[in-house]
Amino acid sequence: MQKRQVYLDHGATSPLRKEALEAMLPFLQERYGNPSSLHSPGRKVRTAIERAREETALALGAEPEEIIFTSGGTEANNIAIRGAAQARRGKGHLLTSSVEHHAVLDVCRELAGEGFEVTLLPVDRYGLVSPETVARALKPETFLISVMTANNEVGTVEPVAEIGALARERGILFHTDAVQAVGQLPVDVREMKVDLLSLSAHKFNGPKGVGALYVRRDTPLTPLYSGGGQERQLRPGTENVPGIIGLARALTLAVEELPEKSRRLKALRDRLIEGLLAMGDAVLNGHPSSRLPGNVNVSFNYIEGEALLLGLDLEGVAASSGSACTSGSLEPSHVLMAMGLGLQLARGSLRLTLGRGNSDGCVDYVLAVLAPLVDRLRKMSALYPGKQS
Amino acid sequence: MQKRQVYLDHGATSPLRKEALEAMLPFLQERYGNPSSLHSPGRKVRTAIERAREETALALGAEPEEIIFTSGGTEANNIAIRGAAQARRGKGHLLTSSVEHHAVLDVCRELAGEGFEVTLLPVDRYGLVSPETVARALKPETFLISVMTANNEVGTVEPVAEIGALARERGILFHTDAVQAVGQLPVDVREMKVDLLSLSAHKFNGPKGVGALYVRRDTPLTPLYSGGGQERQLRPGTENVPGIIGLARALTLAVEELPEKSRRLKALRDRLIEGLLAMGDAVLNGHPSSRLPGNVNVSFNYIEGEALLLGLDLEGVAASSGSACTSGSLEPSHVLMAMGLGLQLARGSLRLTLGRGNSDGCVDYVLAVLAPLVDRLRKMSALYPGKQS
Amino acid sequence: MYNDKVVDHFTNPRNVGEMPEADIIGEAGSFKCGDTMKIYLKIEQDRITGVKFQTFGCGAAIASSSMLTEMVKGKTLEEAQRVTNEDVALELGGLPPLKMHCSNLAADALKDAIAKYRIKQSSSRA
Amino acid sequence: MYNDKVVDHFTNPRNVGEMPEADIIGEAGSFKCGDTMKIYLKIEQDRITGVKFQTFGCGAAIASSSMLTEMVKGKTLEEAQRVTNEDVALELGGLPPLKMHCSNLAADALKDAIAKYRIKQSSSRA
Ligand SMILES: Cc1ncc(COP(=O)(O)O)c(C=O)c1O
Ligand SMILES: Cc1ncc(COP(=O)(O)O)c(C=O)c1O
Repeated sequence: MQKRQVYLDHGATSPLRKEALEAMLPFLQERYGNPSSLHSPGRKVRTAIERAREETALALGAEPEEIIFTSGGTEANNIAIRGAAQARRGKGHLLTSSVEHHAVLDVCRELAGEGFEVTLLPVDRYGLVSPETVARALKPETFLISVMTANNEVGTVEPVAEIGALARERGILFHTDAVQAVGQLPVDVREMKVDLLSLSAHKFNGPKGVGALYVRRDTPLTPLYSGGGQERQLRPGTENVPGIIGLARALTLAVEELPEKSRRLKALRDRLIEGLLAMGDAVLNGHPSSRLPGNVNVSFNYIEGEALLLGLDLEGVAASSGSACTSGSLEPSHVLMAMGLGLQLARGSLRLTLGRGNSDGCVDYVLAVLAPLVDRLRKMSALYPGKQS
Repeated sequence: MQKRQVYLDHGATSPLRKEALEAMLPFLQERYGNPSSLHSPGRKVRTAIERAREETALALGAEPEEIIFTSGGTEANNIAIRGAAQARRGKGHLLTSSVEHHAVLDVCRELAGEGFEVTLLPVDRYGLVSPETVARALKPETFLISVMTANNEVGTVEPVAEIGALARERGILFHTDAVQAVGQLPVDVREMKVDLLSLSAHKFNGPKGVGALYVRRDTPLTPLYSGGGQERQLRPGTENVPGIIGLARALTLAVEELPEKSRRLKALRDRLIEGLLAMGDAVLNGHPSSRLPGNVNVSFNYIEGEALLLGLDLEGVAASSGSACTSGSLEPSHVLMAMGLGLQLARGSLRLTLGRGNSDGCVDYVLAVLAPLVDRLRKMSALYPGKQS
Repeated sequence: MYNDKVVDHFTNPRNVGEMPEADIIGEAGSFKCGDTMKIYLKIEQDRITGVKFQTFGCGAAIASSSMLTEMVKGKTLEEAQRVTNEDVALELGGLPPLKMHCSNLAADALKDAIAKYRIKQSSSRA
Repeated sequence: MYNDKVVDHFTNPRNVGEMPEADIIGEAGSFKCGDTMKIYLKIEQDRITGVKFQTFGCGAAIASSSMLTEMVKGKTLEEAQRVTNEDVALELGGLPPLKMHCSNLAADALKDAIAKYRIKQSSSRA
């Protein structure tokens, strides 16, 4: 079998698509004006940014004034959560799920340290947050709920529209980290009834270092940075012009291609899952059906995830793992632990995330290189009881 | 005279240089891995980022571990000042100058609102902060001094090394906003005795949306954002990889070319100043000699700056002004007012900032189109007493 | 920023300059932003037969001044007085929101001129 | 991340597998991160004449296990006992700082085996 390069880590980041790069190039070359400048080179760039804002809004079912561009998903999450907390007079109660990305979880943890009350919602074995659990956790002083649209590790798609509806009814702000969802699922801010929604361009074949935050009209938000008045003062500083242009282009195309892409990825995903589970002593992590089209997450018993990852890397396959050893920390993925996986299974998780460039051939290749690797690692594992027959 | 396009607003932003774009392109194309990923596409990008960090450090006389990449100058200033303030137990006293960029001034103003004591240092008529004034303003509870390396409006170069020396002696943190200085002046963090230094790539022919903060070893700094552990947790989030690569390349080249560029710009600058002052009833703003090589700032009596700017724009010249009307606010530039200019002169200021692409021809052209414009605007001015003879 | 019509009135302002033979001179200034305008009127039988202006101000202020002078030329004082800054902005095809206040200048100077003229008339009649 | 030597020991680990005829089996596990190793020793006259291992752990843990077995093969128990995790990491040409703790596993399992062997010896002699 010939060695190939197969990128199966689109959940970490995805290649910038040609159309987005092409849209960016003029702004990396002759259209270099500062959008805040009054002269015509500046005004032309301002026009382009405002057009990008309209495109972004359109793709999300929002109004242009409701979009602010950020330097990525992490910044969008920080501005949303800390900004909403600081806009409150006094402290209050917020709730989030135990499977959020660190850029949400750590902000909440810090707010807790500052005197806010924070509830970490439990999830079921599939990583699902139930709207009933949310409802039960509410208090009179709850001002914010933050639950991600789809989980980055296990791909579970959360019932955000239901949570949004219950938040809206009670006048509680609702933020969703849609970084993994945008470009893979239909995302409509009105249907989801969100007040704040974060996205990051590099997850949908846009450029790295740029994201956006949807801020519903009249949502109280205190800016975290001071400076120029850019992005309605919520994100001051000279705009990342090429990044913003690239984001809008990539997003528009991703939304256009969504139905077709989703169908295609789901087919690949399901075939991949089937092949992995067929290797035996393996379990699927995350929800079997309420799941991102491109996400595969499987735990192999008796094997450590980083070893799998390294083995795959040597065969040209880029993957990711919830193993503690991949992050240099001692604890394995908080997501897998919150879902109730044992330490060993949590350490044996392998995440394969599919994207635009992947084909049936990629799936075949991964399965072909993974089978002997799993076999080899099992045979050398101190935990392996031997082939069950 | 043939109409040309002459860009004289390098203080606002500068064109991305070809070499920087070329260095970025692989990272906008095939080298798309996430530097935090363990697989080889990710590790290759990590290596490139760490090389960029070394180059950046080298250009500033710093160590690689002392550089954190940010999304621009505004973010670097916010992290430096607010981060240093929040790292303190309890409040304290900080001082800054009254001619700082908004990204410094507004952070200090907000800290004042939160209970910190803030001293705004006055400047002389040239915009200079004197080290003696700094020394006099110090208090036992002073923990931070922030004075910019060079002013963005009037180009005055501040005595940062002296201020740094007196801060270091007393164990007070010293931050300098070097956004305008880097690439125009020699900047060496050890000689300047700074603990924190901000820069922004788009001011020295690098890309927009990326900057850096020098953080001297052991400087206490509380991160403003939470999330992944990137940039030593001081700036979490997936890195703007192409931006960082472009920043390092542009910075390295800018430092290499500095002596030659500085000599060239100074000659252009001085000829331009001379030509402008020759139009009569005009004064130079900023220091006559302690001045950025590329900065020209002149106030024309009886004329409003935005009108000048608009007139120049119609002739293809991109310029900037400290006029209130250019910013949509009612107050003219806080810098010019702090220097003691009258309202009318402050409103009549014109900033022309030279850069790599400018030549003698540009200077000739601007002078040629400006003379009749000044004349025309004066003649229609309600304030003009008529030609003095 | 500015539309073509505004730019045209800025670049080629109509009725610009002093008018030594003016019957009355109106003035307005924005205390806050420092804009200043003088309007010179020639008036015959309560009708504006001649108008000139001088303005210190931004592009919007200059264009508004120019447009207002065009709008009121030939009008009776009664009619002219009813011209508002919104009318001027509208006639210019719109001004950026942040610049709307600059168009006050011209309407204010005109009102000042008319008021002064009326006082002058009534005192000369008295 | 890992150098070529580490990768080689991960990809082609030496002395991997069970050893039914082992004189003693040592074990070590990291309570915190869950890594686990078994080391099988064949010992003749206080000298290691045969060694095998099984490891559940990351790349660094596997490579360290493999390297350690190579390093101690043929050594006396006395000599083998002096091998530290730093020695193993050094012999591997270095490990990433965050991965140094993974190399403890192998040295710990070996020490466990030797200790058990000594106890077994002294009890059989007694
Ligand atoms: C769910 C989720 N939220 C937030 C982020 C952070 O986005 P970024 O790295 O662009 O700041 C990521 C990606 O890393 C993510 O998967
Ligand atoms: C002195 C100074 N500081 C800070 C900034 C802000 O930099 P940026 O716009 O890259 O955030 C600028 C430029 O606008 C500046 O001139």
